[in-house]
Amino acid sequence: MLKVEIIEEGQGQLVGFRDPDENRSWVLDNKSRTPEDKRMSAQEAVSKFIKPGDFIASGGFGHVRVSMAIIYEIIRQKKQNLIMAGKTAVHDIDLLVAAGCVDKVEVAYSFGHELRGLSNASRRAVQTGKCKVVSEISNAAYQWRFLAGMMGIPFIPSRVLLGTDTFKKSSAKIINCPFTNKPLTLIPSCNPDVAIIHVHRCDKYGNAQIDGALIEDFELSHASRRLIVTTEKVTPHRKTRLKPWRTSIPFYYVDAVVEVPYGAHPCQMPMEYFFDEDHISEWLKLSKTDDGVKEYLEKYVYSVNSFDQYLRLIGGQRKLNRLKKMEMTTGWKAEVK
Amino acid sequence: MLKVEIIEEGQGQLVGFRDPDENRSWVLDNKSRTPEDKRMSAQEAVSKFIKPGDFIASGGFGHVRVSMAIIYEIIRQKKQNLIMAGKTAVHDIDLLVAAGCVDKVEVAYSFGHELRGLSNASRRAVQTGKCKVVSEISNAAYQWRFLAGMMGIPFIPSRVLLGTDTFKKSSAKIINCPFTNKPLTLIPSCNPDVAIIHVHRCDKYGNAQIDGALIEDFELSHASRRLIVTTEKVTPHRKTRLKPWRTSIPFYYVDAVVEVPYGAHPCQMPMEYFFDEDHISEWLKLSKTDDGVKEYLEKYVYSVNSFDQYLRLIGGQRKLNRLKKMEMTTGWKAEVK
Amino acid sequence: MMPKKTVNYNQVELMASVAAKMLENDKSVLVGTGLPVLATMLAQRTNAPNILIMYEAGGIGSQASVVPVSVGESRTFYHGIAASSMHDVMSALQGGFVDYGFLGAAQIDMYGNINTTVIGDYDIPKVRLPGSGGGNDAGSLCFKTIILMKQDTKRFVKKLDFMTTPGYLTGPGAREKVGLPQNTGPYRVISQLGVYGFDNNTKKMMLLSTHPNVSIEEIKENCSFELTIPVNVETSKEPSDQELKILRQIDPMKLVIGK
Amino acid sequence: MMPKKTVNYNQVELMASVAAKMLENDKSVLVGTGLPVLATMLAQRTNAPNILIMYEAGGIGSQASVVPVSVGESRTFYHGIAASSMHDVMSALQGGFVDYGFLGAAQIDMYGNINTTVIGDYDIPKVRLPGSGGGNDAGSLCFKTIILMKQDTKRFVKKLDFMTTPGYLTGPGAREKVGLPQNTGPYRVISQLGVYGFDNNTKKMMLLSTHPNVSIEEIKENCSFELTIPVNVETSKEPSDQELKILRQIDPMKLVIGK
Repeated sequence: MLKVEIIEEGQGQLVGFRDPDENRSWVLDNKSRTPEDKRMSAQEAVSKFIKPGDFIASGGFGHVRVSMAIIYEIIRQKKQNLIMAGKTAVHDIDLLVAAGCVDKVEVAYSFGHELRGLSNASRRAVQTGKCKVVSEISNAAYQWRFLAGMMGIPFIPSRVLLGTDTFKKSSAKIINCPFTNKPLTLIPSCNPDVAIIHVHRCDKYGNAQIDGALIEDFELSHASRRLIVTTEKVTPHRKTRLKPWRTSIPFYYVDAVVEVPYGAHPCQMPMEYFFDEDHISEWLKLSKTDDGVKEYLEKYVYSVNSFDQYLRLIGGQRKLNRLKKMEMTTGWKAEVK
Repeated sequence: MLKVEIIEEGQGQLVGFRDPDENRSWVLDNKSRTPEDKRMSAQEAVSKFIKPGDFIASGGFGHVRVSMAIIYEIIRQKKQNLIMAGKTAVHDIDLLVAAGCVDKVEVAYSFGHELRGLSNASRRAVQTGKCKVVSEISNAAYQWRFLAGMMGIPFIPSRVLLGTDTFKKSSAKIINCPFTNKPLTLIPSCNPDVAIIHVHRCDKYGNAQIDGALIEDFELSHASRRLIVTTEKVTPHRKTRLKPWRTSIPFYYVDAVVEVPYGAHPCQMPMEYFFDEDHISEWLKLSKTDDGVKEYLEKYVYSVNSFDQYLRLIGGQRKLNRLKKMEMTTGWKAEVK
Repeated sequence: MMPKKTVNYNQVELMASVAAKMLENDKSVLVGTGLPVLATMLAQRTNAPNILIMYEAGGIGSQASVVPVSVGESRTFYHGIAASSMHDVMSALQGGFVDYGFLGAAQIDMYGNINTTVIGDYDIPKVRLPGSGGGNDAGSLCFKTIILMKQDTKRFVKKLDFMTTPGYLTGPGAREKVGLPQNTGPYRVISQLGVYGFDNNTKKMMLLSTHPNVSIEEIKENCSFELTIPVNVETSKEPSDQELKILRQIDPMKLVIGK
Repeated sequence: MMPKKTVNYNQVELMASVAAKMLENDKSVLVGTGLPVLATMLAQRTNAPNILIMYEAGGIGSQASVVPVSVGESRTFYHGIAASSMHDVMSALQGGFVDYGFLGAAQIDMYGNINTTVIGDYDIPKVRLPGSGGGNDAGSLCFKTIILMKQDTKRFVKKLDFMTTPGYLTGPGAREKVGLPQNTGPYRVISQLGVYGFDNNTKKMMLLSTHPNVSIEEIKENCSFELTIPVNVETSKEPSDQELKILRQIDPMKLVIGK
C-alpha cells in the first residue's frame, strides 16, 4: 500500500474553517427549514447577523453585483475586527478596511480596483500594519474553499498554489495523492460566519434568482452560516415556484431578505445598471488621504440614514436612469432579458 | 505535524479513472475548441465514438431524460464488452446487459426499475455470471466521481460509504483527514470514455440547454472524454447565444449532436412527454425469459433502421401526443414553460 | 401478514400513515419513490404542511398533487423551491441540512444496518438487488433515518448477506469511530407488523408499538435476532378516514398503494 | 520607454498587437481585464476569429463589441456561449480545456516566475499589491501562459520579493516535481521593449524579438538577470493601421489604451 505523507503545510492562518461535524451541528441548531417572512431593513439585518470578529464574505466579483447597501450599513454601524474574504474583493473591502471595520484579510485579490488602479486606502492600511493579511490564496482556490464548505467536507484537492510563496502563506497542505502518488494541494473548506449577496430577485422567504454568471455565489451562499440577501426587488413566492430551476439560492440558506433597488451602486448589476465611474473615481481620489476617507464616509455613510438617502446624494433617479441606460446600450439590450 | 495514513482500501475495480495529467493531455489532443457543425445521425455517432470495451455513462436518472435513441443504436450495432456506469441506470442498462452489449457494471443503482420492480433480464445476467459487477458505490459518490473528473483532480473527499461492505467492494480509499484527523472517504475521479445525454435543445455546435433539474449531467458532460448529445430539437446558434446562462453544456465538451424528437422514449422527458408505461410493461414482461428478450430486441431494435421507425412501432404520433398530454396534465401545465 | 379483522386499509396505507406521523413540521426530508413519498406527501397534507421535501436528483420543495413515479421526474420539482442537481442535494445532505431520510431494505440486522445489494453469496448471488442507490448516502448523512420494509425472519436477520448502508454498525460509538457524521443513524423501523426504535444505550432495535391486531408473539416470530421489548408497548394508530382519503388522492393510480 | 521615432501607436497598442498575433485560431484563452482582453478581442477580429474567450468569473465566448471593464461584468458573457461560474471555468482550466492564459506582473525572474503580491518585506510591505487573483491558477494550469508587463531593472529581477505564480520555478523538471500539470508554463513575455520566450533546455528567459526601434542594449539595460540572447533576434511587427482602427473601436473610451 502506498504511503501518504504531508509534504508541506502552508503557514497562513486558517480562517473560516470548521470541522464538518461542528458545522453540521451548528446548521442543525441554527438554520431553519421553515419558510418564514425574512424581509427586514439593511439596518436590522446587519445588527442582527454581523458580530464583531466575524469572518465575512461578499458575493459578486470585483465591482460587479456587490451588496453595497450592506457594506455601507456595516460601516454605519461601526462593526469592528471583522475578518474578510479577499475573494476578488475590491470596492467593498477597500471601504471596509478604510472605515476600520475589517482588520484581517485572507487575500486572493484585494487592495486593487482592477483596471482603475490600486486601492489607496486599504493598501495604506496594510502598509502601515493597521490591517493584517493573515493568509494568501488564489481565486480558484478560494471558491473551492466555499465548494468544500457547501459540501460539508474538510477540503478539496487541487493543482494550484504548488511551488510558490502563495502556498507558503496559505492555509493549504500538500500531500502525495493516494491514487496517483503525485503532489496535490488540499484546500481547506470555508464556512464564513456571514455572506452578503445581492441578487436580481428574491421572494420574502429568500428564494433568490441571479441573472447572468453566478460567479461563486452558488457555492458561497450554500456554505455560509448566515446569509444576508439583498435584492433589486422582492417577487411573489408563487412566482418563484413557477420556474424552480431559476432559483440558485433556496430559502433555507437565507437569513435576511433586504429589498434595496440599486443596492449594488456604484458597482454594476448585470443587465440592470452600469458602474458609476464618477462615484468610484470620487472615492479613489478622496481615499488618497486619511482626511479624504473621512470626508467620503461622513458625506455618503455617516450622515445618511438609509441607502435611499445615499442614492439621492449620488445623483438620484436621474443618475440611476443614466446608469440603467448605459448598461443596456453598452452591452445588453432590453430584448435579451 | 499530523501523520496521514491510508486506513483502508476498497477492493472494487477502479474503472473510468484517469491520472489527471494523462486526461489533460488527452483533452488537449482530442477535444476541439472549434465551433464545428457536429450534427450527425445516431448511427454515425455510435459507430464513430463508441468502441468495444469502452466505459460508458448515460445521462438523466432512472427512467428520466435518458438518451434511449443511442441506447437502441448501441444494441443495433452490437457493440460489445462495454463497461457501464450503474448510476441509477434502469431501463438503459437493463436493455444493454440483456442485449449482451454491457458485461461489466459499477453499481450505485442498477438491475431495478424503481417502483416498477426488479429488472428481469440484467438481474439474470448477473446471477448467471454473464454480467459482472466490478465495484459498488452510492449515488452521491458516483456523481462526485464525475465532479472530480470534471475538475481535473484525482478524488473528492466525502463522508459516505464508511463502515460498510459497499465501501469494501468500492474503489475508494479511507484516510485520516489532514485537517480534522477523522476518517474520510476519498472517492476516485471518473472520466468516462463516452457519455450519452438527452437534452431539450441544442445548437449545431453542441451548446445544450436542459429544462428542470440537471441531475448529474452538468458534471458528467464536463467529465466525459466523448459526449454524444441527443436533442429534442436543434435550435439556431444565435438563439442559444441570447441566454448564455441557460447553456449547461457548452459546445467544446460535445462531440456529436443528434436531433431525435422523443429520443428519450419510453422514458420521461420533463415537461415534454410522460413515461410510456405500456412499453415499459411490455419489456418487463417479455424480459422474464431469454426468448422474450430476443423477441423484444428483434421487434423494436434489430428489425428497425431508425428511431423514427421504432416510434411508429410503439404507437406513432398518436401515442406520442397522448404522452405529451399526460406530462402536461399530471404535473406541468403548458403555461409554466 | 395482514391484520386479522377486516379493516378499510391495507399494509401500505397503514405504514404510510404511521410514517407520516413521525415527520415533524418545519423539517427537511430526503425522499425516495414509493412508500416514502406517499408518507411524506400525506404528512405535507396533515401534520407537517411545511415539510421540505428533497429528492436526490435535484427536485426540492415539490408541490405535486400526485406521487412522482421516479425520483428524477418532473413532479419532483413541480412548483418547487428548486430544480437543481444531485450534487446540490447531496451536498445539503452532507452539510447537515437534511433532518429525515427514508430507506427501504431487503434485510436489516439488530443495529439497523441494512442490505439492498445482494441475497446469498456476493460473487454468485441468489438475488442481485439494485445496490445502494442513494441509500448509503441517506443512511450515512441524514440526522434521522426511517426504514420502511417488510418483516419476516429472512428480512430481520442475525447477519446481513451484505451491509449496504450503515445503521449503528456494531453498536454505541461505532458510527463516529469509522468517521460517519455525529448524531446520525437509524431512528425508526416501520414494518407491516410494528414500529421499532433503537435503545439509546445499546443501539439495539427495540419494539415501540405493534400495529393494530398484531401480537408481540407475531413480532417475535417474524424476527431472527433478539429484539429488545420494553414493558410498555403501544399500539400504532390506525389511519383515519381522512388520511385514507388523502392517500388515495395522491396515489390515484394506486401505483404505491397497490390494487 | 517609448520607441524613438514618431509612430502612430502607443506602447499598449503595440503590446496588444504583438500579443494578438500569438493567439492561434480555434484555441481557448483565459483572459483578464485590461491589455489581455484588448489583445484577445483584437485577435478575435483578425487572426483568430474562433478564439474561445473565457473569463474566470464564468463568462465564456463573449461577443461583446467593447472591452469589459471587469472580469465579472455582463459584457464577459454578452451573446456568449455560457454564463456560468468560477467553479466551471476553473474546472475547465484544471481539466485541460484552456490553451492560453494571460498574466500581468510587477516582477518577473529569469524562469518566468512572477510576483503580484508584495514589493519589499512581506510583513511590512513597501507596496502591497492585489495578490494572486486568478494569476496563480492561470500560471499553474494553462498550457501556455503569456505574461504582459512593463520592463525595467526593478521588474525583471534576479530574485522576486514574493513568488505569487509559478513560472518554471528553478528550471527544467521543477514544475512537474512539485506536482504542477505536465506541459504547462510560461510561453512568452511581452514588454514594451521586446518579446521573450524560454529556452527549451534551460527554461531560462530568452529574447525572441525587439520592438521597432529598440536595441538589444536597451533590452539588456532594462533587465537585472542574465538574459539568453540568441544570434538571430527578430524585430516585432508594428501594429497595422487596420489593427489600430480595431483597437480604438473596441476600446472607444481608451480605458486600456490610455489617453
